[in-house]
Amino acid sequence: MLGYALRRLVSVSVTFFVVSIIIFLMMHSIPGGPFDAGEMPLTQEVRQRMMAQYGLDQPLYVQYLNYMWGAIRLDFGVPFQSPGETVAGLIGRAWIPSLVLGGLGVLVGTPLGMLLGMAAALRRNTWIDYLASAVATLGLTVPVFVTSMLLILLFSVWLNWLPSSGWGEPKRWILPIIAYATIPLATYARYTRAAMLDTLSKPFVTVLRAKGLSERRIVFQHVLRNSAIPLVTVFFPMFLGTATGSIFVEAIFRVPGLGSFFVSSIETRDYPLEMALMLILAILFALAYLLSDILYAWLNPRIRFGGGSE
Amino acid sequence: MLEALVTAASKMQPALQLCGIGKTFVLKSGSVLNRRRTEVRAVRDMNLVLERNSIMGLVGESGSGKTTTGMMALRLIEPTSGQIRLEGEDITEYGHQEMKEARRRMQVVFQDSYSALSPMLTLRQIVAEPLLIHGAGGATERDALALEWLERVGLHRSFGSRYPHELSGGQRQRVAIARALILEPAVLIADEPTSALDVSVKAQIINLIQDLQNEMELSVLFISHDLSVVRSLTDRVAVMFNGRVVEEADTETIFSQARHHYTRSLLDAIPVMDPRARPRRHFMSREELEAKVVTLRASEMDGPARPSGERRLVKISKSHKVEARVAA
Amino acid sequence: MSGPGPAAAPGTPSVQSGPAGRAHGPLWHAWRRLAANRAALAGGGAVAAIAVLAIIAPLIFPTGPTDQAYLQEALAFPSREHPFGIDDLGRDFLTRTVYGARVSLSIGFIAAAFSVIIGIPLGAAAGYYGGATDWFIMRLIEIFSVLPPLLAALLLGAVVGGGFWMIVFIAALFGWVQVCLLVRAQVKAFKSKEFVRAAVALGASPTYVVFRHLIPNSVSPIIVGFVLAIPLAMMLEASLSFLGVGVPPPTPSWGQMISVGLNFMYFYWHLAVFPTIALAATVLATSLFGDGLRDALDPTIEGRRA
Amino acid sequence: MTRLSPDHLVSVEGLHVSFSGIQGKVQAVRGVSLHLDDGESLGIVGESGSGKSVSCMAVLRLLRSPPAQISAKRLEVAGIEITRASKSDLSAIRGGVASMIFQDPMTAMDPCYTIGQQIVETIRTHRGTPRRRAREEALRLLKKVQIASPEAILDSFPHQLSGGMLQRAMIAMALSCRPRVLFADEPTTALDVTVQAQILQLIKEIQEEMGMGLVMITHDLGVIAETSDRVAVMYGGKIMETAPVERIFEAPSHPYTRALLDSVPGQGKGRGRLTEIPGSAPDPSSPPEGCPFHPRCPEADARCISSDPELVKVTEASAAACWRLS
Repeated sequence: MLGYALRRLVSVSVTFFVVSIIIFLMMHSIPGGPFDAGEMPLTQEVRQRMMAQYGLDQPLYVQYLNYMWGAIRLDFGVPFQSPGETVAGLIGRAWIPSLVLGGLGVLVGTPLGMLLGMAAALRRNTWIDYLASAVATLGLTVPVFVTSMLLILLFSVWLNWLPSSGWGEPKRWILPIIAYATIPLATYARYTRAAMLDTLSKPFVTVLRAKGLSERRIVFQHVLRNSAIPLVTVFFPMFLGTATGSIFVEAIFRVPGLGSFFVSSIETRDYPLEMALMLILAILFALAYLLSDILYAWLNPRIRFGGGSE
Repeated sequence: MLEALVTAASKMQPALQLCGIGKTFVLKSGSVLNRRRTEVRAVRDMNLVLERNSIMGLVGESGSGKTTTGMMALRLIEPTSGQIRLEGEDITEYGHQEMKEARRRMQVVFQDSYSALSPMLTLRQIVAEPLLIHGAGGATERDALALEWLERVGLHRSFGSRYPHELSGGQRQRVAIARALILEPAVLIADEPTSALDVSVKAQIINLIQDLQNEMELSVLFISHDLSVVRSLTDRVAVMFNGRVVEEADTETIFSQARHHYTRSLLDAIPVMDPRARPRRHFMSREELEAKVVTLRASEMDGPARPSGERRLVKISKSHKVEARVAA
Repeated sequence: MSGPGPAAAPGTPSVQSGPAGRAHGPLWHAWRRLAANRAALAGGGAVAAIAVLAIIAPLIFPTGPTDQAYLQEALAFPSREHPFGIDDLGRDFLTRTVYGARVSLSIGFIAAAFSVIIGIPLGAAAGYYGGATDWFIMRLIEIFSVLPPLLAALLLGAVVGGGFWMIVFIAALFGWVQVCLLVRAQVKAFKSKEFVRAAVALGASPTYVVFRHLIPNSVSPIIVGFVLAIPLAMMLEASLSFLGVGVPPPTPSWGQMISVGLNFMYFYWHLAVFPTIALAATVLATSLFGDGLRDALDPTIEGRRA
Repeated sequence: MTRLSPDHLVSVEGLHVSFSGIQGKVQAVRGVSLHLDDGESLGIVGESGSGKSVSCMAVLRLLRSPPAQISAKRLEVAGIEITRASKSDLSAIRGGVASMIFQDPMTAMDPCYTIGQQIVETIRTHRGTPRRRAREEALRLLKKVQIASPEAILDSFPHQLSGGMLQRAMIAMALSCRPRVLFADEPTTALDVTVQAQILQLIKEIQEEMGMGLVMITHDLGVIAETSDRVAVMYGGKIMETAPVERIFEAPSHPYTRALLDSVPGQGKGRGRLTEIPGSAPDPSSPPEGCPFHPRCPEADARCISSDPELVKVTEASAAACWRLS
């Protein structure tokens, strides 16, 4: 187990290393740096001093190494749009609304999606199956900003039931949470249905029936357990996928979270912040895949215990 | 003149010879989480001679190495040691172009007729494929020959425009046979071609192979675990056990005078087609069978004997070999 | 499947069948299954209708999408003359919405085509050669999976400054992964099939095997990969345009129109509603068609075991 | 469980099973009648698509419906009408009165649980035995099916065992509640020759020892010869002939039975052509008019083509469906 985890860790680290270089180079090729002539009327001398102060006059690889060395100590520099604090400080402040809303969205969406998927698989070709398919297709194909828009139009503009924006009282959280929840809901409805149908078609299910087990026991004890293995592996990447959606949800619902800072950092060419956010997300994605792989191996007796005659 | 002599000489050679052939696979065993690499000797130091115009059975259970042997003869699996001789010619080290020429003379039919035919091609295209690969004839000639072969294996010409999924298992196996034989090879390697078929269809395919073998003077290596089929079809049988040949003889000799314990256990396991004679059997595990070594006295052997403590394949008559230890 | 056959005379194999019915290839059967799937047909029909509408748009609308012909009536609500109303800059909103389909669909199709062009050779190489080639391509894919596509696209959009072709490029850059994985899996599965081994046993070269057997048998994942890449590219375009780094105005793009509509939403709802519905409907229709195609082409449903 | 005293342990009358799919309706079983008594061993022999497995699955109502549609005049196990049985009756019968073992043991066990857990689960479902006692019982069963190191096997996962070993474990599981009848659906087809012989002998020994009814479904006449008292020969979804096993092998009445026996390879000495049955099995979505075997039958005449023969008594204990016999 440990050996496998270590091997995956090395592989993921290599990937992350490459990704960090890509991100770094991408940031550096953005036209119009913060101290460009067009942006700020600075003299040559001042600009040079500024560049030196931020270490921008050194060779690229030195800049990269300096940056990564800082990043390890959570020192991502100072954000241009808010020079009074550090990038780490800003992120530390902004991630709370994102996590609360996104986390609640996942917490609501995932079990609902699983239930819907299960119902669809067990009642194949009935209205609930069609409903699940419709929800899954809609949730996975309609962009989250469209969903958000429709929610606002319906509940705030026309029905006037709920506030459409802001952060603070929990009443304002409801719409963003629903918007977030659509992705896990749709993802889990689709995956659960597929995994359950796959398991239900296996010969061993017929054997379980032939043994006289009740249908409920077959579903909860056996089918669910077998289907859960692929489902668990979807969770972490999906969770982060939901986080990416925060760009839109936070922009539309005007929540002061990471997503809205990301958007504003692009608009203001705030690369310390952009760079930090990209790096953090990339490492989280890498860890999510790593965790998924290890969990998959651990849950699957075929892999955990190996052996076998063939 | 010399060339003619050489050709004549090569015609005297057996159709296919496997000389001391062996295969070691490196297996990753244990779980993914704590891998061990083990070497498995699937086939070890194996000698086999397939005479011209004959059918030889290669018999054994799963894991005995019989399929690996067949695939090595075709060089679809590269042997780790030994030589493959096709009509006397050592093809073991042939490069792609030489091997392509050699492949005209040796063909294969597999067990699973479904995966043996590309679902995207019509039967005519499938049967004509060997001609296409070897650039034989124009498109119309290829088509005509393919249709001719479809008829020859017992399918109506109209099947030419059909697709594999529209056929039954037996019909698909006929197509696979037509494809294998359209280049008129000297050697056919048949890897369990009847084991997935129903009884009544099995008989059809066995008869078809026999008929074509007679007509074309083919040499067939017939790999099977089904001794009843082997008895109806082959002239000679080699029995494989744990990666090596433990007994080899003419088919009827195997059925009437088997010496090796494993051969006997195989024969004993054939269901008896008489309900009044239900035998009570005694079974031995693989380990027990491996431990039971036939011991022969020097006088029981064919030709001069040198006693040895080790077991090896020894001749006990002109055409019967068995793995045994020779006592002084 | 076979009719009566004469009893076999010894020495001649029995003829298996009399006249055969019409032969149908696997793609014909897939088409039959697709035709039986109402959701997929509706999706396909809707996409086709939207595409036709987008193509003939100049013929049916009196004004162009960027003509500020109705400045006096700016922000007017839907009416009989202007079914979708007028936007903030005095342009007929129905005209703009229909023209938006041009951007969305053309980016969707072109990006999907590029995804397939990149994905097929890489997937085929990874599946066929395996080993180091496969390892390398899989690491490449891992890199793309670790990079959050939307954020990376957003950054890239910022780097290169948006524009039609840039969005196509970005969408293809992230779209090929899916096609590559599908083709890789198919090639890998078929590489060890016995018909491929039979071809090798006949002396076929790797090129022959790839072009005669592996690529034709990968038609299904290629088609599916193509069709499912379309909505992804359309979503990406809309997202980028929504955030202002996509297709630059005044060219009408749904994402951009939604973004503008957001500002007027409380008073002039039509500016947000119509592009939102247009985008949702188009993406949904394409996805339904793609899902239906995937089910129809799925080889596991085919009558494999006779 | 004691309701009516049944005439037979299992009785099936006029069973029809069809499947509806995109390709149309497929009639897998067309009017099958069978019965089995305690301690009796019935062999059902037929080629693939003959409806033999489907018939047995229908008896325990194991076919998902839809797509399967089942109708029968009578379908009883231990006096309980299966088509109308309640959920609790059905689960008491399945695994309790009637057990089943399947062709491929590799896919017949849940890969997520150990062998022991799966046997214990069966015992506890039917008898509510405490867990520890059930485990002891499982151990005893594994010994009974001649597994060498039962303690280790008990804690193994299915993928860690060989096919033969797993099939033994399946048999142990099937026997765990001392069923009165065991349905064995091609239990040895996926196994090696020597393992097949061992498993068959094991099933036979246990059946005799426990006085259990046995339904052996197979395409292999050799298996029938070794295990069955009475035989039903199926073709095209119908029973062609039913007779005591000796009569099937010594004096078969139906042309299909005769042809099937003749085409078994390895009976004569040495190489030679086999007697083959021309053509191929009927397509169940469009079975031929009349006798299903007539297109391949050497003795077929006009009557066989136009109408379907009923099973008629040939002797006291045997019957066949052939116009030649009436």
